[in-house]
Amino acid sequence: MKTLAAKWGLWGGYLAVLLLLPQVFDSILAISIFNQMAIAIVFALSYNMLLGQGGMLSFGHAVYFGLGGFLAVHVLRLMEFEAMYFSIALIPLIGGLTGLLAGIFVGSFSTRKAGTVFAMISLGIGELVAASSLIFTGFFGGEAGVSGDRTFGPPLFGMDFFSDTDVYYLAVFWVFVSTLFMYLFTRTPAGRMANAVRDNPERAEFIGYSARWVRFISFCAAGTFAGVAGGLFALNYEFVTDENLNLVTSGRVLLMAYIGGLGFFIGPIIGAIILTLMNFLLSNYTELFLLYLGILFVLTVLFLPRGFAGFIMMHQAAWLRGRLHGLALPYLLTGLPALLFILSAVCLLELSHASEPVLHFLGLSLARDSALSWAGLVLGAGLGAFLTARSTPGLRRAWEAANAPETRGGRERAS
Amino acid sequence: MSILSLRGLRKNFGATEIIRGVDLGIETGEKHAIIGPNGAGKSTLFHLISGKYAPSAGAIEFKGKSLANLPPHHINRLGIARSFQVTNIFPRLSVFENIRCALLWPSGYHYSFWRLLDREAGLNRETEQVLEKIGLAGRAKIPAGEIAYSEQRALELGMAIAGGAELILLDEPVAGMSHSEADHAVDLIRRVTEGKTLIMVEHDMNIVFELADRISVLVYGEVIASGAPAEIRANTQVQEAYLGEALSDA
Amino acid sequence: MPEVLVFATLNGLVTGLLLFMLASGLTVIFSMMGVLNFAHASFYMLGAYFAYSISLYFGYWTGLILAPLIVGVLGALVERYGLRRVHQHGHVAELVFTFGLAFLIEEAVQFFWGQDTKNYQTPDLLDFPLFTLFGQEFSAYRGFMLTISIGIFIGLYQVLTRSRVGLIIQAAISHPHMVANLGHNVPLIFTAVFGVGTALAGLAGVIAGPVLTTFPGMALVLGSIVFVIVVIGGLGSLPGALIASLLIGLLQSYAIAANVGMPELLELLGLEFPRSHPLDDLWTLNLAQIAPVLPFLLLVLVLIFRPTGLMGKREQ
Amino acid sequence: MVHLLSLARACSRFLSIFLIILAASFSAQARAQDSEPVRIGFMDPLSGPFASIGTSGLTVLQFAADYLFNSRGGILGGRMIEIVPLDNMQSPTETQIQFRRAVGEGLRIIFQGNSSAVANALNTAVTRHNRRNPGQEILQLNYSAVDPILTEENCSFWHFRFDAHAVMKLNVLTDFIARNEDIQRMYIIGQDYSFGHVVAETSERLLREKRPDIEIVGNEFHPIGQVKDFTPYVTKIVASNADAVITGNFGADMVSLARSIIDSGLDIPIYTFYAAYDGITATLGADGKNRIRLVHNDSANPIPTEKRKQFYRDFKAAHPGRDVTQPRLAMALSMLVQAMEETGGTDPYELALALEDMRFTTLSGEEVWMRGSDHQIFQDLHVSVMTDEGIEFDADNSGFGLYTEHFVPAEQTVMETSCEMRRPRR
Repeated sequence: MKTLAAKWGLWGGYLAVLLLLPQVFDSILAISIFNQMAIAIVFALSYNMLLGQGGMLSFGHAVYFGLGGFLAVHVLRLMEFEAMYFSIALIPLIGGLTGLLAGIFVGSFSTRKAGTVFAMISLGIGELVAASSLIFTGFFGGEAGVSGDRTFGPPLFGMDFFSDTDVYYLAVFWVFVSTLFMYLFTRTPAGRMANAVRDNPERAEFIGYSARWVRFISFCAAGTFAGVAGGLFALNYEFVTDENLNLVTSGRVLLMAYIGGLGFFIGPIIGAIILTLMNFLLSNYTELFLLYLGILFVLTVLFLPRGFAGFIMMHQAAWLRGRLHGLALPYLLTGLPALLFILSAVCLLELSHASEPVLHFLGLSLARDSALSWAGLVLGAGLGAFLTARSTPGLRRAWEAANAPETRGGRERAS
Repeated sequence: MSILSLRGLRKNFGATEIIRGVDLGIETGEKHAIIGPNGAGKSTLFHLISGKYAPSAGAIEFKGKSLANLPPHHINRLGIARSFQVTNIFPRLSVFENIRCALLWPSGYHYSFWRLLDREAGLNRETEQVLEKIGLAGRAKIPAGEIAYSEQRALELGMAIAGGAELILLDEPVAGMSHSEADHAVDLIRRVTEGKTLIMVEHDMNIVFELADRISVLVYGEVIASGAPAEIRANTQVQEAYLGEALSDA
Repeated sequence: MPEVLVFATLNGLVTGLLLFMLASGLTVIFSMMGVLNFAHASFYMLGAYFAYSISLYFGYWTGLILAPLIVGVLGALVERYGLRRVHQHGHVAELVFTFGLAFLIEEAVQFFWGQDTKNYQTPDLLDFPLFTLFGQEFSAYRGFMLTISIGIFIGLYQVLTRSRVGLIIQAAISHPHMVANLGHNVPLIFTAVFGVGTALAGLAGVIAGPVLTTFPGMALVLGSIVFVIVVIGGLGSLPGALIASLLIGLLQSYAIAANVGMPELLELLGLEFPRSHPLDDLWTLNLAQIAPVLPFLLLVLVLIFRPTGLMGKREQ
Repeated sequence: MVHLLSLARACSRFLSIFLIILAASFSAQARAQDSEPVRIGFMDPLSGPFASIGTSGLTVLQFAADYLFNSRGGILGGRMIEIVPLDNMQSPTETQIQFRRAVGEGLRIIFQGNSSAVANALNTAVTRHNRRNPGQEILQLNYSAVDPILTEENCSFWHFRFDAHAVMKLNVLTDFIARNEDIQRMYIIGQDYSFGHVVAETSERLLREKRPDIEIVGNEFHPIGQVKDFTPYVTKIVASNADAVITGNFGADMVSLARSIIDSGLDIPIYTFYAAYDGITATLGADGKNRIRLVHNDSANPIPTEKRKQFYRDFKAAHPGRDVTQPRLAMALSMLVQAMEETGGTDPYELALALEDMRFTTLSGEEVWMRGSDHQIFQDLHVSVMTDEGIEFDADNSGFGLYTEHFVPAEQTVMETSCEMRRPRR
């Protein structure tokens, strides 16, 4: 029963953190970030149902997010003009239903195959819908999008939704419920078979399951939750535009899920948090934000194929054996020079891009025309790279020592 | 009455005909082995029965029902399960999950997304029983891709028998095993297929003669002989075509 | 309007053959390595930018030679140190990697060259009208583009069908797993093919840059179209890629040239809809407006009804 | 189960680190809020495909703040102006995010210019915010978005436009075209979005009024930012025997269209709104000479006053690679500062009242008027030609620049408005 208690504790903790966040950070700014994160979490988790759990690489997942958002915002408009009476709390459900319907339609022909064929169909559908959204301005509002006001519904528990904080508490409800359902889905026959089909669709056929149906169910579920996220977006920003369903948004959710870690349920949550924070903390301090994001993404694909969650989980074995502490010093020895290298390199990039003669960055004042600041940065980068390279073998040894099998050992693998 | 009957079965890929008119009837409860030289079409025959390939001509009937043009999952649901020559499992799922997945459809769970697997005590007990049977109870939590090869073969077998199918097709169940492992596997096969109909493709003659009560010899897509082990051993045609060299090799 | 038809055909050919230069490299890479290189058009963009920078100092013709070489080397490095690394994690990881690379290259180009459009000019030698038809000039540079593209197609065809390397590559396309058994250094062939494929994309960039505008969005505009061509043409089929390229080039060109749309179609059918209908946007749609969408429509249809593509032999 | 627990622990550690970073960044911002400078937001694309327009605007605004005010002791008795960049990537969605950020950071005045879609989105967001948060209103100073709707049916007390709107500009442009007797056949082509549609409909309507004999031989939309090669469109222009082209295109679509027209040997004037600066002038080079014409405010050449010439020279000295692309940013900032000095503070409501019907003399010596009934500015409008003759201040350091061919004084640009402004009560 210990595991059951832990499980309740984990979910209870998740809910508590969600509810307590605005108590700790109560600035308008913080609430606005939390709302953004909440939307990103649901969206990224829904994407993981496709790629992480079901093995379907989609380049058009924003279609369901965007369509959900558009329907939701149209309902808001109907409420505003009193053509319809509806609860604000259920707006994300409108988004979800739209995502589900769109998922059923597209899924009916796109889930026949996984792999490249699926990826290409999703790309084609994504481009088609994005282009149509600019052509059919009646529904999509052209490049200006559609706007609706969330304050015309009946008040809910005394919340009139004038402030983003009200939206946050509503979002918490939906994020929690969506996370819970998406987690539980992975424990159902359909969810488990999605993993099986991802691993080996042929074998799944020979134990009685149609790979296509299994994919179709995951696809519809993913569309539904993407639509819920879209509905939340509509509520929070009161604006939905063609950008919400185009390739850029689809790419961003892929980035989130991948950087967070595809194979783990918690991965996309981590990815959504990291990317939202990065976007917020960095985008206004540097014009090179997207360049850094690109570098981070490519490096993640190259060196952390299982994302940040995978990186954390890599330490599970050492942790279980109580050897994690042995890694602390080597990590520090490699990490600090690496940090020096990264910071120097970033400063170099910023300096070469600077339009002002003096660049204020990371607390440093660097003169663009002074050889000294260039030399200092190059030296810093060189030193950092050198020390990192020097300490890597030590880290590797420490890693192997921490993960060395115990005396009993694993069985030999014959092949 | 035959549980499975093949009549005039043919399969060609482009101009090459691999199965050239096979007629075969398998009796309920029989342990049937198909032997033959490499490239005789043994695996293709399995693929035709299990629905991976569609026949070019001829009929396949299972308990009187035609299997023509049915997709693999339909055929499986009728009660035909199979294993593969090359290990074919779900590598990232645990050993336990692999078996449980194989049990899902036959236990009536189908595509349900409202029932939680962890709560289904009966299903989990059944999974554990299968794991006990195939001797993998101790490896239940390990990802299937990471266990030893012979264990994967046992898992492959476990997935084939898990659903309680009436007809089981085993494609070279002991390929790549050492002698002791193979002996163990034969025991296992005998135990787990008790009371069921079994068709197997196998190269190792000792195992064939140990397990099978009837043998068919497939050469270049045709069945040249079919009968009890003793008959086959005595059949001169078989000896010429195949058995002689195989036996002398062994 | 015969003049519109003639020029629409010429324009379609120029665009189509340009697309083919990109698609040919992509299709060989895709067929051999199973990698749909999302960043292929980014190499095209790099070609244009490198050639622009070189042309500032050494003139257009040096850029024409050097830029594709630089791009090819870059491509080979990407294959060797990037793709090969992610290869072990499967095709999804590869696709995601090239997707990230496309994103990164676009940002890097903006970092090094800035966000403005670049003043990359056609060489003086080719700055004259080749011929004038119905009052419209067909510039010598466009003729040059046509010549180069056709030359590349013939050259590629010769190499693939006549030379030993070509035969190995063809074998690798149709039987990817067999070639390793023949004792050829497959990783080296992969790197070389990737390098040559990206160099071809770079060459396309060099010759397209001056007429199609050199700016950071130029890869995005072409990127997914090239994909579409490879899939529509069919896996492993160079002639398929050629046909699909011309098809898409001409289709888009004719769609713009043709003054037809829903209003004409409805008139033909004798139907009439009120102007304020909610679906008004649909009834007033014309072909030119949807021209850029047509390839994607075609892509989805082909994938649903003929997953092997027009000329492909293998399922993808 | 153990691994779930360990995961939870790892995550909580991970989260706490991020929360520390967050908290640090917030407290830093909270401190900044109490300090001296007057903080003004500048929201425009600073990254992404449209960044060059936004960054050049930001440079001009920052320079104007330093040059005109900060270097002369600041405003309101010694406070400095601090420009806070807000990067919206020219996307209405990102605009929503950045607007919340501006609110969170306590900014009360936001400059924004590029894309009417963004301006409309911001206008709606500002209006909503101000209705829901009385006492914390935000002022939107639009320096470049020209969709008439912003000062017509969607006009707002909190929005001021410091640029002539599209219909005003087209009115001047069509007057100019109407006087050219050589033009008999006009082709209109534009990007398929709201501004493109406004240009198409308005120019067709105005030309029909002013010169019924001009035949509109084509009125075409192309998808925005997706056309690889404009030659097929140019083929249609050639086939139509047009004498002139009107286009509202901007960015790469403008360059590609002009290039294709030039490459096809078609020698006809091209009337535009945005075909200069940010690399466009350099890219078109000699080919654009005497072909490209622009309608805009603020003459680029000749410049009437020494004061403004000096502003340009000093700007060029500080930013050799850039141009004063949006001189009206300096004008808008100066008018805002004048309103601040008049009211003695930075309260948006008071500022809005002070800006209404303000008359102001710009660096060029011309008097402009901010109409109180719809918050639309009126100033002289120019039609200029791209040339290298008589150019004192070129664009993109290319030797080419804009030279005024025709100008209309402010009072003649005044148009009726349908604005019914809802004024908040205090």
